[in-house]
Amino acid sequence: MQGRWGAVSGRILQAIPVLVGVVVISFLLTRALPGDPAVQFAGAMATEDSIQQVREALGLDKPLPQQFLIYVGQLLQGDLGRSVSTGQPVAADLAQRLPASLELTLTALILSCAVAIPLGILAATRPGSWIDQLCRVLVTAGVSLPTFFTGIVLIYVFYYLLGIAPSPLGRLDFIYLDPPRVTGFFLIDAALDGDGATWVGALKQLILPAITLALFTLAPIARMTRAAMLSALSADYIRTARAAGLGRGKVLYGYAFRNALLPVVTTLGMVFSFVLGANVLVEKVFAWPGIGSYAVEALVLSDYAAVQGFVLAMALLFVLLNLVIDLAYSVIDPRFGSAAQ
Amino acid sequence: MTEAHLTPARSGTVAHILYVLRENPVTALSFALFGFFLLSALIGPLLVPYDPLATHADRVLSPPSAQHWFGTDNLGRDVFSRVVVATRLDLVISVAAVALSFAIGSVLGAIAGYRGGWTDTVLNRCLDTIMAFPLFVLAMGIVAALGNSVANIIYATAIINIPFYARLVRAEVNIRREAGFTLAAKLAGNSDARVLAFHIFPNALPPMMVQVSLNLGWAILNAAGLSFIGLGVRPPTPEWGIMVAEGANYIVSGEWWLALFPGLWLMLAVFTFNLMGDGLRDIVDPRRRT
Amino acid sequence: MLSIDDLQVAFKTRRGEVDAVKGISFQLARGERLGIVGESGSGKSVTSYALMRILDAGGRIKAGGAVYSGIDLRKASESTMRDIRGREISMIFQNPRAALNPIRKVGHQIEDVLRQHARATRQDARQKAIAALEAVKIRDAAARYEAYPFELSGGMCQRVVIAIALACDPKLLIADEPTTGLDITTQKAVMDLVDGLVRDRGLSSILITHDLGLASQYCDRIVVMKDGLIVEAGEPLRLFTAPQHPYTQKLVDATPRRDVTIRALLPAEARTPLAPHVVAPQPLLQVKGLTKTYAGKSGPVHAVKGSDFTIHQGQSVGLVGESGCGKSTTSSMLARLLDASSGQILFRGEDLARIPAAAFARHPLRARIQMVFQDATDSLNPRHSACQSIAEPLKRMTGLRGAALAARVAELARLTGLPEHLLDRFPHQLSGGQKARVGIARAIAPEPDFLILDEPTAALDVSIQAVVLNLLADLRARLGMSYLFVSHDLNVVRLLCDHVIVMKGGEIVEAGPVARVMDAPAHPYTRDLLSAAPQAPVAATPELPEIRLHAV
Amino acid sequence: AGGDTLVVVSGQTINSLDLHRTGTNRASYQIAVNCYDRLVTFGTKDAPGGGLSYDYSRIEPELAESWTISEDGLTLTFKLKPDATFQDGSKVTAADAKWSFDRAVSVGGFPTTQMKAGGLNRPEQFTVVDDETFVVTLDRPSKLSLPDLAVPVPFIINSTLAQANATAEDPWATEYLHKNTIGSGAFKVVRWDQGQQVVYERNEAWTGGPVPPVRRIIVREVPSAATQRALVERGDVQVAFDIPDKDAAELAEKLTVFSTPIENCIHALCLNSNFEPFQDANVRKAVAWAVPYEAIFNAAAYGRGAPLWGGSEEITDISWPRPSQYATDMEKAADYMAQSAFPDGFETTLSISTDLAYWMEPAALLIQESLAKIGITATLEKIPGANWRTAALVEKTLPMHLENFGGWLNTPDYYFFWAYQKDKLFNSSNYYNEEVERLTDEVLHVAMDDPDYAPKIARMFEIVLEDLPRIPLYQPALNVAVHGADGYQFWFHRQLDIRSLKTVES
Ligand SMILES: Nc1ncnc2c1ncn2[C@@H]1O[C@H](COP(=O)(O)OP(=O)(O)OP(=O)(O)O)[C@@H](O)[C@H]1O
Ligand SMILES: Nc1ncnc2c1ncn2[C@@H]1O[C@H](COP(=O)(O)OP(=O)(O)OP(=O)(O)O)[C@@H](O)[C@H]1O
Ligand SMILES: [Mg+2]
Ligand SMILES: [Mg+2]
Repeated sequence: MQGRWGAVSGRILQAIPVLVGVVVISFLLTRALPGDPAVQFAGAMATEDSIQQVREALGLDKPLPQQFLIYVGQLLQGDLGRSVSTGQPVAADLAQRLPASLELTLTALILSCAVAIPLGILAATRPGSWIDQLCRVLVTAGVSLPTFFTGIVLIYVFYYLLGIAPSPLGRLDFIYLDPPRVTGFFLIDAALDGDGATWVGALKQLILPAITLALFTLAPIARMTRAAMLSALSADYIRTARAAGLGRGKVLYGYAFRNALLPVVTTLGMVFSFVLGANVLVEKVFAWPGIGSYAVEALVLSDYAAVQGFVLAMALLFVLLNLVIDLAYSVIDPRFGSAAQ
Repeated sequence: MTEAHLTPARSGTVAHILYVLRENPVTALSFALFGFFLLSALIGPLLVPYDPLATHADRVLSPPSAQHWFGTDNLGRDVFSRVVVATRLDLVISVAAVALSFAIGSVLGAIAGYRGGWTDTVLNRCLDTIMAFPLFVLAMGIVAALGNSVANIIYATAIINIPFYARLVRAEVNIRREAGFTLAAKLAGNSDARVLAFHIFPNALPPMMVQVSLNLGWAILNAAGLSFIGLGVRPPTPEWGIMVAEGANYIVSGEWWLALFPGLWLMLAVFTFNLMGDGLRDIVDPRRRT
Repeated sequence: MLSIDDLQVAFKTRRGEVDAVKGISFQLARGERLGIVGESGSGKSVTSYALMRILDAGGRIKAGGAVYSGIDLRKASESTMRDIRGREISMIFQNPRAALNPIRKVGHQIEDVLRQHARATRQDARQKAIAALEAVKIRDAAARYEAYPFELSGGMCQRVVIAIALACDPKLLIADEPTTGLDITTQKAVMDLVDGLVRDRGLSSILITHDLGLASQYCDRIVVMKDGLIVEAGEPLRLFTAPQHPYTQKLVDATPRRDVTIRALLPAEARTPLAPHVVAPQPLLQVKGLTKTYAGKSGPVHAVKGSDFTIHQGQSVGLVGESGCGKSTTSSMLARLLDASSGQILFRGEDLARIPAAAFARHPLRARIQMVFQDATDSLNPRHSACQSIAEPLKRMTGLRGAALAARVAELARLTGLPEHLLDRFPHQLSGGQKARVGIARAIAPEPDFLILDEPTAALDVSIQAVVLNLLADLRARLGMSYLFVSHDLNVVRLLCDHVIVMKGGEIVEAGPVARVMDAPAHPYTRDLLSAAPQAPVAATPELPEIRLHAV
Repeated sequence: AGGDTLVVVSGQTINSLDLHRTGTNRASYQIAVNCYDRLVTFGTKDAPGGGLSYDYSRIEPELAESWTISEDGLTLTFKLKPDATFQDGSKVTAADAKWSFDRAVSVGGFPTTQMKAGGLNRPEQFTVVDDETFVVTLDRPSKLSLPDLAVPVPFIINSTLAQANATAEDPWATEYLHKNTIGSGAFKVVRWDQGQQVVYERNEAWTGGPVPPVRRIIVREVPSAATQRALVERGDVQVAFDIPDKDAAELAEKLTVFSTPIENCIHALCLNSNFEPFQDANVRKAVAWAVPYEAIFNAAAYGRGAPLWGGSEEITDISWPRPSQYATDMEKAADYMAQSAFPDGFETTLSISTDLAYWMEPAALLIQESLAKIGITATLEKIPGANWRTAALVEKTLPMHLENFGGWLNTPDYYFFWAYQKDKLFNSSNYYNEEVERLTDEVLHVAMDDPDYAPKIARMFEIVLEDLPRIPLYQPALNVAVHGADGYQFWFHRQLDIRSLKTVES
């Protein structure tokens, strides 16, 4: 047990240089962006003077190292700065938008797992069969579609042509009011509030974007499940279990699948962080008020604080995600953190 | 005994490739498709019926027909010609990006995996740092900062893919660092660098081939995504991503062919690359030979 | 009790159907201990899997069948089979660590079986599982119940596997090479345990092994298999003294035992006279205070604690000891693949320990010291053909190129008895013995003075081992090399070596001429090793002093 | 959406409720329009493309009941409506007007610049006479001053409330106004979800005009044009504001679409005189004759807006924007090219902005193709939105580029002031002509009915159309599709004035 906690706290320590690197790179990257934010924000009819005023107001007239020190100083006080384009503290913006992205991403992943894992298991139990090949072709087709294209086609078919899906207008149709904010996840908040109609409304809005993202993530999860299941099923302990007369379900799920879960969890982590990035496109298509669209906007406008804040938040999320994976690992695999591994 | 023994027989390689293709129909299909794309990249521009850049005010947005198989776009350009001609650019982007990340990732990963110790630790932290960025957004940032040219799209795509190769090579090298054949190679008088380059690294190739094939697909999707955001290749150069992104605006108004055909083509290309992975791995893996 | 009649098993593979078992028949009486012996790939395991109907996908029973206590095992329904497995017939496998689910507590794994066969309820499962662990004489069974496989030693893992197999009181126990991968002393302990349990409970058992010596020690009757067929069956003593089938004869011959010469391992027709080798008086290699300490995760690991020994020109020195005693570490240091923590390696008076391992690759003495590795598969680059592997040291160290190189490779192949047409093949296309030959050819390519052999035959069948050992003996005589021969098998060492060093826990506990050490072991540990080696029932063998081994 | 609620979709995102704040984007101006009042506003007339439009020629009261202009034109005296109240019920006083005007001229950036256009530079120019009398003193008389009080910028803020929320670092309460509307306008913002929606609710006590017909209006922000279109087409929303020309053209067949040519706005091809080829008058003319106007108007604007080519060379009136005398004539273009210093053509870049790619890209592609025929090889360069203003307007380093300036105050001289005078922001061609410089200065503040005015303006037109630093392409339109709504009115500020919207059964 001690080994596990040791390993987890080791991970936290390892995360520190990563975060430092992220801070530095995001700072440099924003400064390398073309376009002068002062010009951008000075407004339509800006004159030289007003541009200069804005530049001073934003602190952009100072030399870079000094700007960096100021930025780091603010960070250390937990201040992510203020987005010029939204006028809000970046932290507030992110807190507002992150749950939207997370809700979408998690729903997509759950959906994807619900399809991909059984598919992977099915393929692994019949390797080389036509079912296996079909699974391979299907999931590969899913990952081959650009997400924005899938999204648009889905909207066209299900909303415009068939009228089944609700209008792709973000998280909730305007006939509903946002549920009282507890977690920021509408499904959870609406459930906590006991508001069935809003819950269904939020779910309806989620379906198309979640499917769009899920289609894209089927392939890695299904492929990894298949590969992991195949290697688990060919392991000696499976033969032992079968020779001891254990039932098929117990062998497949209790023995093989739990072992196969380890690489699948790793893949899930990678897919999660990948999808959070890919959200950018889907959010744009579905008018989803998440951090992806926030980041694009900020990047286009050279909104330094917003870009930096976004990147830092994502990096923290990434570190957190790795911790969660490690914890999941340590739950699944007793060897985790011990010298044997 | 002849000199020929010193290199594996050529005919054996061809036979092996044929075997791999015959064994799995899906793999064979993917290689056939790849050949098709390669061909359209090489000679497509010579064969297309129209100049992909020529605008025709009189046949704007005409639906697919015998003259225009994929219809025409908002400037009356032939979508089919544009789709075919775009193949070359898209292949160049993805192949160049993947080649770059393959090369850099391999060198970094191989050194880290072989040396271990602090070299490894430093590299790992650097890779973690890159991975901690949402990759697509990082690519966007790089392209936005450097400007949207083909070269910069390639660099951005390469940079975000480097960690995958480096990690993979590192792991593969690491498990072979103490392998018997590594020690044997040292006994045979190979310096560390030679052992790494000629004995250990080639053994990491099979799993890397799968990664390469996946990445070729990703690279195209990545470029398409950048185009969708407005950070893509310069107009009027035909490129699948831009065509889909621009065509997307026309779907609801009924001009579905603008996005659909480039979209399907793009999907088919990515699909081909993704499916090729297993076949490529089997081809470079001598253990699959019989 | 079990009767097998013309059992045929086939596998669907890339290249059509492969007949793995081509029609075998035998009977097993209640309480009988049957041994199945045969070289790798002869169909021993497949036979047992077919009995249990746990063949891999693609495998099927083509014809014939097996009847167990009146139940037709071929036709029985899957649910009947599930009841039979574990409750009537049980199996234990080689490589015990891999045979246990790595992420499940061993106690729970035993419970799974008990619950499956309704031998325990939720309430008493734990207690019964602990009882099963106690039955296999695991110390502190209640605590081990909570352990994961990675927390147990190999011997303990095998005991757990046995506990799982015997938890539901089966009537028949099939043990498929239960001791491969275990230390020689552990092997003995495990076999004694299984044998004891089988006898106590009056079970029938089938022991599958390629070691004729082991089978004869623990079985009442032995079946010899070759290429999917039974070639001979009979009592151990009869098989050893009067083998009928030439294949059995070959196996018997190849089994290392006391009081035979190395040539006697070979089939009679191959027993050419062995040229004597000359041991020069001057030392080739002097090792002084050689020490290696690894920085392990939990404190330093003292792998080698100050070894001193000398090897003369032309001399073969055996290095024996159980797993982990530092044999490989010592040989790696001598081969200059590993830097010593301290000590001297004087090669013809030059201290090699002072040259860093990383720089030694380009040292002129590199060619003088070569090594053959334990695992032939692992030691060949999977991407290099046999020819490329052999040519590699020649290209690097002798600068041979082109036709001269090809000629030399061919010569080496001839010298090691590797058919020339195999030179184009990749390692995975070669058999174990062929791979061993490639490894040897490569090592002797630069004509070294000193050759280190790290268990070169451990992964080979006895008959191939016999050939390889003879090859080594011939090469030594022809090329005048000195050997350091690492092994855990004293019988093998005795055949090839003049001198032997016994290591334990990183220290040399005994050293001396082979005959002296083997016949009059001074150190108790040497005696343990000697008695643990399975002994073939040779009629004229004098009784060895019986030594009890400690329980694991 | 029920009868008393109306839903609008728009592609734009509001980023502040305070127009004066640094960084506030254009879309946010609608808050100032709908939630605040100005002293005066413009009248209403029928728009050329159907529907209603503001009327620049008529100034009407909003918060001011009446006003007088002194003889010398230097003093404007406003009488505030006595019953005008802020949304919190307090009375609108002259002090509020002064505080608001002081704020506009002091915060810097865009509001201050815009105030300057009307000659409003310093707080000292604004005086409170009594609660209901407010005086603005000008440095010189200008025809732009009064109209400049009707633009969104000088909106009147509840100064008591604002000052209560001001701090020493933030004397103008920007922090508070960023998130709160404290005006006297027709609507108040009851809810603002950034990046998603703004919910307006009617102010029943509004005195600035007739009380709006719809109680609640939701403005949803939907970035995707295709989605906007689908929504309005299916009737899920009643108004789609500022939709692309193509959608407008196609939706017009099914729904009511208002495409109002934007006054004083021109999409133009600019030739930067800092680059050698464009210093050659023949080259500029060759380009002007080579531009495929018709094709551009169709491909980039789908025929929405108004053509600005093929006009007569003789200038008889001063209506603006004015069609140029140029049209597509490749022979003339080739002739001019042959006479130029570059008979064999030259290479250049044609820059466009990613943000405006929807019209710039097709236009640029067509221009590129056409120019190739007279030997000019133009490489297309797409500049990211963030860099566009810097490169095109501030640094003015783009050789050939597309541009779309539109002036809020609808007079040609105001356009010239920004687009043709040396070093002015929108003079991205680096154009300098002494006479234009002088004439612009002369007419800028002169009343339009002054006898000198028209001849001077005509002369200015003549010069710039001969010199061609900016080649007019067409006058763009602002497109609004409605489905179950009515009462749309076009405004120069190109934001949706929701005050006049009403629902109709469809
Ligand atoms: N799943 C399978 N597919 C195809 N062929 C198989 C399969 N399993 C076993 N065989 C073949 O069946 C034959 C007998 O194999 P088996 O495992 O019984 O050998 P063995 O006698 O147990 O050898 P070893 O001593 O190496 O364990 C071999 O030739 C092997 O190649
Ligand atoms: N790289 C290493 N780091 C730490 N400890 C090591 C390392 N390599 C070997 N050891 C330890 O050194 C001791 C000797 O190992 P060595 O491989 O020499 O044993 P061996 O006698 O060859 O055993 P076997 O018969 O299993 O091959 C063992 O306890 C082993 O765990
Ligand atoms: Mg076997
Ligand atoms: Mg060893």
